[in-house]
Amino acid sequence: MNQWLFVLLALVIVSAAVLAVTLRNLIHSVLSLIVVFLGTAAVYVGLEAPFIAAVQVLIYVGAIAILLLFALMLVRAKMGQPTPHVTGSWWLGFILASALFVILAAAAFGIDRPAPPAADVPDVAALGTDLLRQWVMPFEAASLLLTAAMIGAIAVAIELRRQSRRSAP
Amino acid sequence: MYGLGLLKGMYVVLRNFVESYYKPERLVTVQYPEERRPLPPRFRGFPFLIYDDDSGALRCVACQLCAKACPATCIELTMAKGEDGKPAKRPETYTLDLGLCMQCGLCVEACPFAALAMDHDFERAVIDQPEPLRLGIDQLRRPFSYLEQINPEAANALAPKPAKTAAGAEERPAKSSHGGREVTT
Amino acid sequence: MDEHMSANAPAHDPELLDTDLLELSIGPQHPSTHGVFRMVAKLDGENIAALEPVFGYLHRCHEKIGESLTYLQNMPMTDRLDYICGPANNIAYAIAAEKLAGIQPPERAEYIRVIMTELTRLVNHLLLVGFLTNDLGAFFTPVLYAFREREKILDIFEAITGGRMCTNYARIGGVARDFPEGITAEIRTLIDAFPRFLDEFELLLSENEILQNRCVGTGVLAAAAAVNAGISGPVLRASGVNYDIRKADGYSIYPRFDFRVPVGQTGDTYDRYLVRICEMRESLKILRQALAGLPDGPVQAKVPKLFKPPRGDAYGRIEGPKGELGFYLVSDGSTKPFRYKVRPPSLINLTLLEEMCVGHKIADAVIILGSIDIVLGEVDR
Amino acid sequence: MSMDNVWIAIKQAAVGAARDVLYPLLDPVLPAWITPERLMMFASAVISVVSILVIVPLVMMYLTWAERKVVGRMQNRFGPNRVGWFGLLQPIADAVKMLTKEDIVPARGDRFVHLMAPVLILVPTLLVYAVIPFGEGMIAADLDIGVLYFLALSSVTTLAVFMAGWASRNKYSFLGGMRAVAQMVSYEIPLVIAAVVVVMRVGSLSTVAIVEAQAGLFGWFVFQPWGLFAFLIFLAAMTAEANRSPFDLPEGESELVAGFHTEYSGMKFGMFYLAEYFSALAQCFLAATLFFGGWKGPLLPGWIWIFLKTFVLVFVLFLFRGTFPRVRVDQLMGFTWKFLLPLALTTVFVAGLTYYLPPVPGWIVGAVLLTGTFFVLMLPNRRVTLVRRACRLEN
Repeated sequence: MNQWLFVLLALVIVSAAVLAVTLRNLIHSVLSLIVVFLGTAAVYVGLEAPFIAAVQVLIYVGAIAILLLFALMLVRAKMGQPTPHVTGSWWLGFILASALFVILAAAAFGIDRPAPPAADVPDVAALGTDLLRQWVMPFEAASLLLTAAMIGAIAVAIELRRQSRRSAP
Repeated sequence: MYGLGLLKGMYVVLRNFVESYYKPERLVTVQYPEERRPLPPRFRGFPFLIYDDDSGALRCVACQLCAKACPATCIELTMAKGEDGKPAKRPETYTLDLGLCMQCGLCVEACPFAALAMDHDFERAVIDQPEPLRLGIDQLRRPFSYLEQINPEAANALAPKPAKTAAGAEERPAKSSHGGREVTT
Repeated sequence: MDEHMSANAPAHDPELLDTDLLELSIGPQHPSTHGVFRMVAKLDGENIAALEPVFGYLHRCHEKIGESLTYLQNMPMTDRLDYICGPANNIAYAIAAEKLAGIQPPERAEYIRVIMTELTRLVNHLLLVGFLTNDLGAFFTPVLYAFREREKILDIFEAITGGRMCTNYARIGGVARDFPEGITAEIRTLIDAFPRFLDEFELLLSENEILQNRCVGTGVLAAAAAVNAGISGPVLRASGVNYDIRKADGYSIYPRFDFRVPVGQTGDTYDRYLVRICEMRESLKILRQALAGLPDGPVQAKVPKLFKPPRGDAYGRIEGPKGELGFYLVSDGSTKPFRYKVRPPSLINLTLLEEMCVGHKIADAVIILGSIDIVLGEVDR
Repeated sequence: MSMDNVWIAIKQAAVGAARDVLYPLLDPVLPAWITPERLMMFASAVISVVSILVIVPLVMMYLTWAERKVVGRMQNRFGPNRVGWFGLLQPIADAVKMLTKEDIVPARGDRFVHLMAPVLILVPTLLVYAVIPFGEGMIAADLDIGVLYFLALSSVTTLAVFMAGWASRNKYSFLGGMRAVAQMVSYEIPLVIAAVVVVMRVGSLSTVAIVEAQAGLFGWFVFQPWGLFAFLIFLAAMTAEANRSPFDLPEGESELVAGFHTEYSGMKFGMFYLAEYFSALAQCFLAATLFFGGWKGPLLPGWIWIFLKTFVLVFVLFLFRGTFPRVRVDQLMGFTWKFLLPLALTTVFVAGLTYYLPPVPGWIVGAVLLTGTFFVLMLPNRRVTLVRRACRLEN
């Protein structure tokens, strides 16, 4: 993927990310977050990894963004009105973020070995077989975790509904 | 079974779809401006004044009965003055306010001289409205032959009055009951 | 910090999580309120917590105008009450005036009145079932099938009375004009073809799972509540109460015809739909018998031109397609009624709308309103 | 040169012309890195894209005309026949009307999001056509993740519907938006699983490979038991995904006036209208590819076959619209979570099981298992025991 395409995409992603953090209207910040997701999907396409790009769009834009919007709905925050710009403990957040940035930058520039040659990109079938042969244990663990989370969510919902049913006439 | 009712519904709609191509009773739409449905004779448009074909004289004698009978008070008329100043049995002005008339037909029933009948023209929509909605005598007058053509059944009930002879009243069809409201149209 | 998210609020504080009710005003300009009718609904999510009907947008001082018109001039006005069932309104008003003056219409007029009322019942139920399924979402297909049949009946009305919906046909003491020739044959062909159409209609709708899912169990109206609220007509019979004025009063010549009264079991929207379909079949039976027994003779009793009923009052009612349609006339001896009151079935059937809708979803409120079958001309007068 | 690849021949001729004629013409002007090969590649891409962008909207426009005519005939009326001969100019008239109508944005609405919603709903539904094989070798981009690409992009429209619903700041559209999002999210899962069934048997995500695997007339997947059930699930989920009857809840006219696009008018509303038909057409194309053997078919050339199959499926959608009343929200959710999803999972299981059984017994076992689950799953859903209530007649 030639350089200037990557630089362009990187610019788009970073600016969208900054917007996501600084925008006062919650809905707008979620939308700019979606631009970040689409940007990363475009980067994957550039890196000839179409499967990851499609999964990125399907999972992040298709489901997680909507999850965020639903979450916004449930929280009683006033979505329309701008929220306060900066919370009280913003400086703590800033310090942690800059510390993380420094570490990452050091690691990135520290490597003097040239980047490893791009391995031949496994096509989707190979990806599938690896997932269910070599990495079957993490795959099963992940699915177990997901089911547990789902059951937890349902339990909370039922408990809340019983409460609201008892309080409502 | 769960899906059966839905399938039956689809069968009915499909049958209608297919039959509408060859069964006339399925496709009943009349393409209005090109094709027209014949109006039944008793159709009630706006009332109109009848005049005898030969003499051209209006049959209305300006007795104000129709104006009193109308629930929506949309008829106004004045009696004409004869040459010698005496009131002549003719209307001088007769205006019908289309804005008020609800085409109920009570005026036609109230008129003892059978001078009113219900018209069949309902296409009064115009792009610009030159004539006001209040129709005068000249817009309301129609020949008796026009009535025979659109509503024959009412026409023979309002048989044309012969010349003013003593026997004039008898030629009219004997009223089924004296003084009772004659079922005229 | 946002005042709602107070730091110390316990995680599961129900007050925190309950939402305030969304107030949604459905109507008066709304595609499915059958005219200018407004429902102010308080919604908890999709469910209705409270619902307040608001009407009066079509009020035209019908009863005050009635006091300034003579008895005959009021006749065309009654068409505008329940503008779907013109002839039935005329006949109900004529019956009330005849009861006031003690006039007995001739035999042929009675038969013609029964035929016209039953045809009006068909027209009304066709329109209702069509628009009920249209509120359910069936995109106009059942409506257009029902309207195809309704047009045939309206053409017959136009041939007899001159008007399709505003018929102005009944007169005090009988009917305005006799049947034109050949109309009885037309009515007979209509009646013979009608059952086939009804079977096709039931095939399309009655066993339709989606319709049953939507209608069974929604808007249940208990028999006792219906009787207390004075509800009448198919809505009452769908709740299981066997009360039909044609049988209860036996007015005009209905006792001569044998027909049965469909009665529902649970009083939900599906029952109200079924009762109307069965009533259409019963009306066909009455029509067949009435056509067979149509005698000859005059169609109007002797009534003086200036109709002056004796002082006193009278309340005449018929089993209209929507319920008990009654006229209460008080006469002070003059040609104009002193007091002219209409008892509209739609308005009274509307009183229980809230009890039937609370707890259901908005989509149900719309079809419950549709199944009660109201016409705003009659509700607001 | 049989009728089958007439379009491919035309394209190759055009690309060849680009190299022989265009390149020497533009050589002095072009920068160095544009070599003839790159120009040819660029030309063939442009031709594919332009052909899709011309044919699909045209087909879509006359799809709206066909729908109004067909549903009209189902209701015993003519359908548009005033504008032009047989109403053929009706789509053009609609388009002009959409363009000339005033474009109103609600005052306190969110102007930016209100503008972005139609864009975000139209772009993915058009991008999706790159993966559909219109004929032998006639595919814009033969990605080896074809089906996944299709499903990923069609899930983006859910977002646009939400944005439209929220940005109009109108109670009706907000409720419509929320309903639409809930419906599309929950119907996406059976849609994906139904596609996975086919992908699992074929072993590849690429649409071309899927069509190749359906050789012969009885090779179509719809003749396999698991294929038939997967198709039925796909059909139900497709109607829900495209917000068409009987699941047209978001714009439930009788309750929510017009759902999420109440506050839209002019060309923005036109875009929603276009997007609805584009996504319905695209999903019919995909259903034809997955289950009815794409361009495979005797006698007629390939690209006619796929259009025929798609129009049959589209006719089924019209029939749905002409017949069914609307499902209520909770029944809609119940139907997908309690009925479609378990059925889809068993179909995947049966498809996997019969992969190892020899064909004929596999077919029988599959059929028995699936019909069994169909009836078993119906029991909890038959909350309404089928009511054969005739009201009792009393005198």
